[in-house]
Amino acid sequence: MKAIVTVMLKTGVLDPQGKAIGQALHNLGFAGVGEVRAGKLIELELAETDPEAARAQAEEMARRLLANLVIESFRVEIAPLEIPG
Amino acid sequence: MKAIVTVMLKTGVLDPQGKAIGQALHNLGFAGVGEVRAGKLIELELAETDPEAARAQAEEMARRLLANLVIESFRVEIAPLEIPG
Amino acid sequence: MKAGIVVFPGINRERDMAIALEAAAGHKPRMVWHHETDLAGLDLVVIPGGFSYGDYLRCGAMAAQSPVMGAIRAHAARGGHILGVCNGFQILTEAGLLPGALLRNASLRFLSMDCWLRVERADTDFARHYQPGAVFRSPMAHGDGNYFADDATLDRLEGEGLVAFRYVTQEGAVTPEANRNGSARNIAGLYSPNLRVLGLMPHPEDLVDPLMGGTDGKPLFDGLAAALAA
Amino acid sequence: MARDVNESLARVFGLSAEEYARVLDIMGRTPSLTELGVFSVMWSEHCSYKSSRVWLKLLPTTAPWVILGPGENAGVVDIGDGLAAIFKMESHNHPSFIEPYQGAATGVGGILRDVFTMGARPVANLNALRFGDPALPRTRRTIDGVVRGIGGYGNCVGVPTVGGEINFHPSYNGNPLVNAMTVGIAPADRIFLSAAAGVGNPVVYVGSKTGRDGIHGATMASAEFGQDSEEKRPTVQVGDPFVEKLLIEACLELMATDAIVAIQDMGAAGLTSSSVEMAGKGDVGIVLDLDAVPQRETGMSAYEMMLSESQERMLIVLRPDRQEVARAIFAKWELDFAVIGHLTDTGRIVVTHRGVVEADIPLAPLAEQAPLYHRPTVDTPQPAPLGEVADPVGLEAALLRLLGCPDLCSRAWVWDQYDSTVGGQTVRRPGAADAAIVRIEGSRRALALTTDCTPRYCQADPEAGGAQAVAEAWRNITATGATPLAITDNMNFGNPEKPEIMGQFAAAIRGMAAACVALDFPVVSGNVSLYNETEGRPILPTPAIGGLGVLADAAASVGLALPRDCCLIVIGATVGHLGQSLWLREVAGREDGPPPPVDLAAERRNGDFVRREILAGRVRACHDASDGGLLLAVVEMALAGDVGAGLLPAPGGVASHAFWFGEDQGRYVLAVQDALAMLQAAAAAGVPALLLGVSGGKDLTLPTGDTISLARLRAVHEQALPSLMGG
Ligand SMILES: Nc1ncnc2c1ncn2[C@@H]1O[C@H](COP(=O)(O)OP(=O)(O)O)[C@@H](O)[C@H]1O
Ligand SMILES: [Mg+2]
Repeated sequence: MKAIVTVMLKTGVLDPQGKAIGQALHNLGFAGVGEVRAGKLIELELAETDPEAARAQAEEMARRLLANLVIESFRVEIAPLEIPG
Repeated sequence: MKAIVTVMLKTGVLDPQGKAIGQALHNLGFAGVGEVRAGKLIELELAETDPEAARAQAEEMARRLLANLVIESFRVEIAPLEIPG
Repeated sequence: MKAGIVVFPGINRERDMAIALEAAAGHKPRMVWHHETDLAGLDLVVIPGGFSYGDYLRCGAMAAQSPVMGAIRAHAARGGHILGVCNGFQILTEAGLLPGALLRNASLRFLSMDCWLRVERADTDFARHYQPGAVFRSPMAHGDGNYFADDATLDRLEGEGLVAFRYVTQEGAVTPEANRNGSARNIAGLYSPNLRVLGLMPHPEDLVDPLMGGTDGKPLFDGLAAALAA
Repeated sequence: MARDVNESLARVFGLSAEEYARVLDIMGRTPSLTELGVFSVMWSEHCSYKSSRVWLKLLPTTAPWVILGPGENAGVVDIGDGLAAIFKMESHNHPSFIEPYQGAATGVGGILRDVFTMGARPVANLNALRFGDPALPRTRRTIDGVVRGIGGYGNCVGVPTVGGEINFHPSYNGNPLVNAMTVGIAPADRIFLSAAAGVGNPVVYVGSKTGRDGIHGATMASAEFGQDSEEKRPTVQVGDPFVEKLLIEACLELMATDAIVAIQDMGAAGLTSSSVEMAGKGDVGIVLDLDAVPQRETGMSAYEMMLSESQERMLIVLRPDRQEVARAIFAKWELDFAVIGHLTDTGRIVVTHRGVVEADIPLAPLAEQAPLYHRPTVDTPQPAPLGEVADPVGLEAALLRLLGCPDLCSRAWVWDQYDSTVGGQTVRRPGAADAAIVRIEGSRRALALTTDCTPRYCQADPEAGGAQAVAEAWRNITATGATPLAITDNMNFGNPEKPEIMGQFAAAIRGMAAACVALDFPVVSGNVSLYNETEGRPILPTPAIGGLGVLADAAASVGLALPRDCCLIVIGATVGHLGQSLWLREVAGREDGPPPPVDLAAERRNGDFVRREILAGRVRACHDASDGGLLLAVVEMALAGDVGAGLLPAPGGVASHAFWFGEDQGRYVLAVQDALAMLQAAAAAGVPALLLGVSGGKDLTLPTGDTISLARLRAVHEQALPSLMGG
């Protein structure tokens, strides 16, 4: 399976990147941009073929390595491996 | 609307971060992890209420600032703004 | 030589650069605020190192979009000289004034140390005070100095002789060990096709005084001053 | 947030029953939640120094060159040419355990603000770090995060990180120490202070917006870690070095005008401590309107805003007629600027929010009746003498083991991640000399900077250890040729409510004070971090010292790189003291005995002699002999210069291993061309000196005749830390 782990700063935690991007978009003349938040996305190819087992595995990876739970939260999505081409 | 811009390195561009994550997962004892790719995710709150217009705007932002098309590709998803709570 | 140093918010090596330029030219360079749009009268525009806009998102990405860039493009178009060092190099690639991109160092760590650079050609206004093939020492300090371009671009750069400097051993050999950040083909610096725009990652401006451990970087500034002497 | 304020809530806030009773007494009523918050942070150990103050008074703080001692945001010394050096060290221990990257990064940011708030451009950062057992994965994660955080912040703000120190010991497993030091330069006659003045003057907030970051950080920094430390996590603050850089430039630009009456950074306890301290020091009152505070989050309460520790913020009292000048400067740097209050003549702090008075506290009793404890002390028992310790392995094996041990191996892996050259004034970078040398831009003058402490000595004998830490800082500055001027300190200890810990603290202060007096090396600033314990187990007592010296001419300094064709001479007496030495721990597997005694008169005599010889141009390289003893000092010099050395046998009367690995104090290894002249000069000055060997070649030849190539030594020395950290 393919697991996509999205890691974002918890709400309330200062996001200097998001702030700076918002400011830059504003300077570029884009109007109507509210809050901007920056996060990470990690795509994993997993040998595991059962979606639920794959999700459990990816969540465990997120908890142990991919996300810093002190300041970040994460979300896992599971998708079938695409055939490259 | 809310726009979620996902920015990934193009295939063929070396992704040392993805590689390092893969190695670290392996060291932590996770088996069956194939390729790992690391990317960025930018969430934007847009005043624009029309989904297609919002998408066009976010794509323009991605082309001009959020992604460097020499090395990166991007994808835009549009979702309704959640009511906070 | 009338030099201007562009100051974006977050730039932090503008003072180092001013000292090196003043020593070479005999007078202080002009400091150019990022909102300025008129660079008339400048021979050389320098984009120094630092963390413009915090290097958030991508190094140099936000600076490359700022108002002064229009003037810098115009300066390039009229054949003016441009030197981009470190963040300046990143900004030049983000702005499309030099090809390729600077990725995260292969080690994923900030690298602050001296490196050795080989002068790939000495017939330019930047390198004229070095011997061709000379090896000189330079401090470097960056997290994203891993030069990337696709093979076709790299072949073209090599073919057109646009590689300015390469990371080498002290003896001048192009090896993986000498290439700490993982740059494609050990590229440390690049010229534009007209040889008037130079981007490089290391900091020759921090090695222009024997007290700081050497003067290996000084010929670059002296050469420029000689070439651009009014 | 509608919580009843009572004694049990006060306890949750870290106030004791007596302290809460005193609050009731001062207020004459039950305080509001916001008021309770103000009292709890102002009376926390971190802000009030309630356990340490009585002892800190013993430290000497004056000298003709001291412009300002402790009491302001940082200490100020005169460095000549009309310039002042402003410097301080501060801990961020607890936050760095919870979130190593952000904890260390915001530690750097905080100490930078303490320095530039006084009008100085920061020119150098240093960091003194203590970690647990490096074999533990948790320790390695902490090291990695802390080093990245220090680099991430310092590199981005463009202040070179030029030095520091790192020790390892299992006592730091659950409580690493991250002590950050900043040094800045300002015109001596333009120092900015924090005492507010001028009733009616506007109080202005600048920098970043306020969020719910680190609420109750100051009390957390004063709390012992227990099982529940994981739950204290949401108080983590995130730093924004980009904004800090803008803030530095904007503040310095404003300081070039005459707009500022008083200025103070918002550090621990944010808006509370900055406003209370500014008004309190100036004997005025202050009114704050929280609706005007720039806010990052919605719906923040008065309590949250007053206690938020959001980073990169400053509070300024302005001349009213200069408000628009100031506003324009902060607009140019794209920073928030808001008038949030004004000074009054009431002697009270009054905080309003949404039309409600949320706090109204008399300032004088808040400061004057702050708790002050004379906590009981118990002296650390004198360690038993060590006696003879036989050499189990021989010189060569011991050398290789020591050279690669965590406490002695090369720190290049660390400093390679720190930008040490930005600014273009770094004359001697990390690893190049005993103290970093940073020239003052546009001048020949330079500063010499170091941090030092040997916690295992302090554990065995806190008084000797306190003296040793000061002496080593003085020695490291001296070894470059610079004149030591003053120190900042960072007292990291366990729970002060335990008499043994308070005894360590008191003894360390006594030792430091004696050394400061003997060496003319006063304390001008400092910081205390207590409750460094995990589940009741304290850290080694760690009074970290940050030293500053000055060189009239940067070109006169020497480094430690050994040149070829020199003689190696040790200055200072070698009796072969092995108690508490690294040889004893790493080779003999013991951690006992007394630490080496510190003879302050000899220290002074030896150092003054060495400095004089360096400035006379008769010394090619110099390195103090400290951790690991003489042989380590010689090998570090050889590796730095890439030049070998041949060593003579130890003189009679001292066992070879004790001679080469003993850690006697007050010693320097010099590389000189004329050995005879140096030995004679030393004799004339009444200073012990001994020829150790000669330099040259690419090998180290031990007195036993064994030869080890520099390449082999280098591999052991330089690969240890990277391989520990996994590349
Ligand atoms: N955390 C650190 N950051 C930067 N430099 C460091 C750090 N730790 C050690 N260093 C540098 O490594 C060198 C050796 O440190 P140390 O062994 O403590 O020296 P000494 O024993 O002479 O005081 C010094 O130049 C010191 O500044
Ligand atoms: Mg030291």
